[in-house]
Amino acid sequence: MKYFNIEYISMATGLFLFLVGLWGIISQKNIIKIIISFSVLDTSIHLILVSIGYIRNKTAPIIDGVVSKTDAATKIVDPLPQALVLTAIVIGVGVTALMLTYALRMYSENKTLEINKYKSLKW
Amino acid sequence: MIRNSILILLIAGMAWILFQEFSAYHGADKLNSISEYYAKNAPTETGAANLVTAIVVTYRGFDTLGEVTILFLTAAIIGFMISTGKKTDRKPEQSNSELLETASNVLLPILILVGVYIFINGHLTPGGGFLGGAVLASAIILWLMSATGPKISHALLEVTEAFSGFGFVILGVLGIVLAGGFLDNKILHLGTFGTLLSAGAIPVIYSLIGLKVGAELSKIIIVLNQTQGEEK
Amino acid sequence: MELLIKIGFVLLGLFIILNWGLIMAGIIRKIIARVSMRRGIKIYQPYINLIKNYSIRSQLSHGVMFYLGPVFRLSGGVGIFLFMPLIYGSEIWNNFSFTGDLILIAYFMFFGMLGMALGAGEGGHPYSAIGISRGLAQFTAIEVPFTLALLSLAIQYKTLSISEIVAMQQGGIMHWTLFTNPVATIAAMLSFLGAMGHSPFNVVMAPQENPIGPPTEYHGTFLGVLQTNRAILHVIEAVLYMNLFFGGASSWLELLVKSFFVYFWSVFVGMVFPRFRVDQSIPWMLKIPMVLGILSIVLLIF
Amino acid sequence: MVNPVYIIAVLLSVSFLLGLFRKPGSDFARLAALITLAFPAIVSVSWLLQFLGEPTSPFIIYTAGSVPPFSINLKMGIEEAFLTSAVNILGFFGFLYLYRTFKESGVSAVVLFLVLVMGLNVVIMTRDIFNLFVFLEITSIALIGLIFLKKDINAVSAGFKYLIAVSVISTILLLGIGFIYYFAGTLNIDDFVSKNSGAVKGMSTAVFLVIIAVLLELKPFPANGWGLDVYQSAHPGISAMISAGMATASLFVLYKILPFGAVYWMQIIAAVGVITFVGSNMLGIAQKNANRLLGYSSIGQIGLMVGIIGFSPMLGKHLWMVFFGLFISHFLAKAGLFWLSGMIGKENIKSWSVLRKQPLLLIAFGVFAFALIGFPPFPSFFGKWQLVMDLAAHGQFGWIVAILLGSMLEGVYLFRWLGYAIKLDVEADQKLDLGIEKLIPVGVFALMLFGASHFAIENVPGGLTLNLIPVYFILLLFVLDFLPAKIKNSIAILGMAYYAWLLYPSLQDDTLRLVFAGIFLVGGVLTLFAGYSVKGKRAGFYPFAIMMYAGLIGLVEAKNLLQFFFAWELMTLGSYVLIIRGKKSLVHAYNYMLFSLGGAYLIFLGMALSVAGQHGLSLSLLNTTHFPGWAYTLLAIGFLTKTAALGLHIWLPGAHAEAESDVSPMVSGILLKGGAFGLIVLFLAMGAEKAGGHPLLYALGWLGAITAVGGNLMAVFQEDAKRLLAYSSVGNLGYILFAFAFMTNVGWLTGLTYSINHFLFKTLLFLAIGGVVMRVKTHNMYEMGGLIKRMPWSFIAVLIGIITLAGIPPLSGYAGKWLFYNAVITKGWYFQGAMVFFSGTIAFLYCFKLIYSIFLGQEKDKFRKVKEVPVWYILPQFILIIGIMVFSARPDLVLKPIGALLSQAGYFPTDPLTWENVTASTNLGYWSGYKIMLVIGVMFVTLLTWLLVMSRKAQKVKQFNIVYSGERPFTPETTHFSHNMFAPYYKALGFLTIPVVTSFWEGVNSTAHAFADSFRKIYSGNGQTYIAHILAYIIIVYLIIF
Repeated sequence: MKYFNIEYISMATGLFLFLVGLWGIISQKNIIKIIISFSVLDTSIHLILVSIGYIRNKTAPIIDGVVSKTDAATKIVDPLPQALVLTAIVIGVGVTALMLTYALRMYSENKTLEINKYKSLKW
Repeated sequence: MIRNSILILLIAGMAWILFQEFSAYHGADKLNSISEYYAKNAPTETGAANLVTAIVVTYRGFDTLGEVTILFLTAAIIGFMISTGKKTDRKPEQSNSELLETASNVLLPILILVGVYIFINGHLTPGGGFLGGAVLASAIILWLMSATGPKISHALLEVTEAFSGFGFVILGVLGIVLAGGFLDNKILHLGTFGTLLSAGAIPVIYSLIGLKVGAELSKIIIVLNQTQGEEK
Repeated sequence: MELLIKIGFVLLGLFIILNWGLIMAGIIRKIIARVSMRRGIKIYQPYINLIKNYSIRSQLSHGVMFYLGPVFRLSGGVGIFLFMPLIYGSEIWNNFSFTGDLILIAYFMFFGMLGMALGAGEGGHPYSAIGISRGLAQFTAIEVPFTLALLSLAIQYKTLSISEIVAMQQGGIMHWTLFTNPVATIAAMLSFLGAMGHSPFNVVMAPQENPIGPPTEYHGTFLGVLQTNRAILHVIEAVLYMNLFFGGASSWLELLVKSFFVYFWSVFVGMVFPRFRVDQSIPWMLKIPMVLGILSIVLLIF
Repeated sequence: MVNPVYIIAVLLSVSFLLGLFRKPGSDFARLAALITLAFPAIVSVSWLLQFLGEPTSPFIIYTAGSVPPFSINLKMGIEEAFLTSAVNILGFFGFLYLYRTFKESGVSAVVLFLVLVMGLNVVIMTRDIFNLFVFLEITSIALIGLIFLKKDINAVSAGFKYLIAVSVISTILLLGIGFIYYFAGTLNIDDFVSKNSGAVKGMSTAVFLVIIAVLLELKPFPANGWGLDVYQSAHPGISAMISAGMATASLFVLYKILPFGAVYWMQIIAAVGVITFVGSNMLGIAQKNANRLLGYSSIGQIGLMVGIIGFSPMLGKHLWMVFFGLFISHFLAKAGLFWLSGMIGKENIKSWSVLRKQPLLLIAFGVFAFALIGFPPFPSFFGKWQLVMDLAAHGQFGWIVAILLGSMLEGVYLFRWLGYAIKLDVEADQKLDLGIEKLIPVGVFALMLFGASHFAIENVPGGLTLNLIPVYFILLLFVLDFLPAKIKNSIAILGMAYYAWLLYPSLQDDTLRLVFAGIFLVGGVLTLFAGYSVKGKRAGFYPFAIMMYAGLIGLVEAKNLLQFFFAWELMTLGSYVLIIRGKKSLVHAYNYMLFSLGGAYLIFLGMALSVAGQHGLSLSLLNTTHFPGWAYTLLAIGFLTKTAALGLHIWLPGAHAEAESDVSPMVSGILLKGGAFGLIVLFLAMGAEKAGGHPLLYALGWLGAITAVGGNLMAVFQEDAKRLLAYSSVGNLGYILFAFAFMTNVGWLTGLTYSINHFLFKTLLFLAIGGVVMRVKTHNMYEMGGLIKRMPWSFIAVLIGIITLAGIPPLSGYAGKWLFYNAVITKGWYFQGAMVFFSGTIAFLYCFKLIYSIFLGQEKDKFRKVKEVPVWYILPQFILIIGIMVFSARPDLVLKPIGALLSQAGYFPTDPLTWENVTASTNLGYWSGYKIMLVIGVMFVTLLTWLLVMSRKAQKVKQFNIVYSGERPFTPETTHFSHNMFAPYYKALGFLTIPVVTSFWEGVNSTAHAFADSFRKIYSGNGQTYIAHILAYIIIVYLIIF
């Protein structure tokens, strides 16, 4: 039953988390909760990327005792997605921090975190 | 009620789209052409044992420059937005527990040491500039929480921040001048594979990145920390 | 040289027409009086009026346009006369009709009206303006059936030249448009009623304005000029209809007789029917006569 | 050449280092940043120049000493060079614009701005899809930071909504990128395209995710509320960066990743773009807030460019020309407009009237607005032109209609806005923020538009055939606008005279065109004479007057469709500005513009239809078109908007009546002939004789007749002298339309005679009445009266005018009537003919009302002192009178050659009209203008002398010396019978003048606004709703594609 292989599980989880994140973003009224949902969304992407890079029973892409320069090609998982994830994580951190800051400002202005209280601009 | 059902509908729709991907997904059993190229040539080309590092710092170094910039931006924006609040030099509301005080005194140097170790060895072992930087930042947090010892000098942070970033760019430019292109690490000698002083400019760049990340994160923390007590 | 002769004959013709106009006016007035059980004026009364007016000393002018008004008016009348062929087949009695055709006459009628309107306008009397506005308003409607009739003739005879139209009606009474194209004729004769300004279309000169309208602003010589014009105009319009619908005239006698009866038709109707208000006369004109006009064309096309 | 990577290096390192100068308001940081921003601009421009110089292969920037696809690489081709130049120039001036703002905000904002520009550069240049993602994030984040330049809660909340939306979008983008890597095994765009494996199912979905994400970055309608909020609340300087800079980058991203998708994606993208264009502009018409309106407009324009990218397979090698045309206009104009709104600092569009304090800024506003709509000579005109032509070539008429509809809607709000700025009075408390650092960017961008125009003209097919001499003359007049009016007037007159002299040889033997050229140029000079009586500068009058005449004469000269449409739009533009100069002209000029715009687009569509499936642009294509029915109908309706046929006439009366005294004759006597000439071109194209029985012509004939009656009837009931003349123009144009619709030799002679006459007498009348109105300061005829004593010359002019108008012999009006009858009878359109005759008699009523109420009747006390109108009005009038006299006496001079031309040139072979010397005769009848005149003249003189003899000593009497049944009137007012003169006539026929048409158009207008107002409620202002919109949009598009 291939679907019990680790990569399927992680991929499925990633996609599921993606939906969870989206759901949170569009359903939660509280801005902080929205931000949390966003980081769930973000994480789900990381998970997906990693599982994209995974190759069945291969090891980390580092040349050391286990993996030698010569047979690296046959022994390691795909290093590129990992590099991407690294970048993605940092970006996610930045964006989340930014959102929190905005939330902070909005709260200090209107003393509320209900997203639907901020509808002064419309139409 | 109607609203919720609509939202559920939307999520269902997205689920359908994602399911297309999942149904098309079938793991992988061998490297694709590009990663195979990395596996074969990266060690020799860059001299880095950690292929991820090799990719992050050289092949996709441009992305890395970008993400450093993003951290920098975030820090700048947060500073920009929060600094409009009043500058409170934080006074601890209540004096911290004995435990924290002593523990931090012990831990701080070690944390810093670990952080530096991580990013200096980024090209050999797992980890690298970002992890190292994060560890440094955590050290700063500890420092902030336990108000012992000298205060953190903003000037130092900013100088580090500025010059680490600047240095990164300069190294990149040197790549054009001395070697094969922007952010080429062969501006320094590749050295013997697997030793600390190898992989050309990678350790240097990664250290700069580490410092930069550490500085940015701590700056964010410090600034956010200033707002503490405002909201009460 | 022959131009001088021509002019000589034209003036002679004008003189005849003028006198006939005056006499006819007298006769008509007499008839009207008798119909309404009055003794009426003498036949030659119009001559007396004319002479009297021309010989009145005192003359008042309200300004240049006022002064020019009668000139325009008379030019209108005389002009139509000049462009009108009188006697069929005679080179000398068709005046200057070579310069233009039916359309010319149809449009030259406006000339006199305009001049009169402007002159009376400068007179500054509000009732003059009222009279004019009514006259013009009514005129627009009156012209419609007439035009339709003209078009119908043009279709029938393939020409707009009066002389040719007359020529085509020669050879027996049955060739008259009256019989070849009766519908158009009726339409035209109905609009003729309006054109002559007798009841029921004489609200323009209706009594309550009449004693203080243009004819009283214009007195003396001016009035004389206007009367001269009226005498000429009535006859010449009758001649126009005669030419178009009643086979024209091959001799002066025929002309006099026919024009009399054509003119009399309007008087006759006028005696019988009461007066229209403008807002009644216009719709009326745009009902029966116009429909007849259209009908006449339709009949010719299909 | 400097390696473009230095742009990034420099910008980044400077922004890193600037972190050291934290002290708020440190001038050094700002100055350094400004200088730094000059560097990328110079570099990219130098690259652009090199590529323009000689087309070399693009320059690839490798990183990490390795080659793609293993390492990231950037590309600097001509497209990149152009776009980066645009972005960097915008960066420099945008920074300059914000220079003072940055003083308060401190150095962080400066840094953000530098990074923003850097990011945009990379986004444009990079060829790696993940790198693309990273730097898109950078630009978005930098922008979000900059939104905070305005610290109010609106900006903050808008920023948050934006942030959430962008994050969701970029997450989806990242998801797509991940799977693309999974399926294709590469991240490099070129590599991917080379080994495109779109066949795989998951692959196409992945590509879909990427493309939809990029599309969403471009704010497609209706999933774009978050964008609107930011446009509205952010600092205008930043909105400019978003609208111009960010859009530029994102558009190019779309262009780059497009080859991923299969071909049928193009349709989808085109649809997304065009729907956005139409929808956004639709909602825009109900918008009153300046910045938000600009937001709507930006989104619309960007949508149009997305559409263009979607159409790229059809555009082929024209793609870049079209894109350039529309892009550069949007880029420059929108940035400029946002900057302007920043200087005004008020939200409501009505407060833009403050621009009048600074005429140069007003001109800039005008330039931007016209460039956005796509008027010549701006690039967007040529872009739209080529776009529509190419779409037509592929039979995509539905898209063309949609695009034109969108442009029309855009015109609705832009011209309302421009009108407000020009006409509304300035609010007292309001002031403009005129920093030099703000003026420079606006000015530079306005000027750059003209440079861009030049570039566009050179590149559009057929652009080089355009005759630009008049355009340069117009520009010259703009430059000389500081001179006093009299000098400019002389320059204008000399210029036109000289041009006429240049033109004459080329038209010598084409009498048909010669006549109209004469009407336009001679008429132009004559009407300009009146301008000498104006004191002061009369700023901004002459360029537009000349523009109108240039357009008109361009119509005559036009050999191909582009020239024709170019001239047409030029004419519209010029006349619009002339009309709006009138005191009460705001709404009338607006109506005029809307109808003209609609008409122009119908013409445009008609041209597109006629070109479709043929090569070239020559006018003769109209003749051989594959869709005659549609093309002819559309063109005809288009031209009828200018000739104000009944149903399309409601703009005319106001526009002509409220215009300045010497403008009315221009727009009435002369401008209307532009439409008439358009009809001529059309009818000739329809193939003369063989089109005789064309149903369209039959319909037009009836329309002409009805218009004649309607127009004249409405004129009768006017109390406003100029309105009366305006309505009479409607009627007269009805005649002309009717006559040309005959499509017979005589018919056309009639039409031309009418045209010439209408030019002569309507110019004459409008000059005379305009002069009178100028003296008595009222339009109401019943307030005047008895002016003949004060203004005898004007009286004579009007008298001659109305005699000609009424077609009374001996004047030339009669020539028209006579020809008309021959035409009617030969053609057999009796009933229409009778109607037109009826309208002729109606004309008689208002002729009398006009001259009587003004010049005759009772003189009013307040006007006893008025002087005769200035000689500069009288002079052209009498030149015109001479013209009338000559034309009346010797019509053969004009009509003979034209008749000959019509028959010989093969338009109408049979020429029933024969001339022996001056007597014209058909087989129906004959007429000899010269002799008639002679007879009448002699007779008139004789009778006059006779009367003079009879009454030698007529004595002048006082005004009130009239018989009044024993009483004398006390005031002239009570004695002047003028007001509501034709009341009984109204009782009889007034029911024909109920304004159904007006109410119809008002209905259309209010419906559109109501719709827009209700539909825009979807932008609830709730950030989550916007996210929901985005998701729904993704799903719907997905379902459409798969």
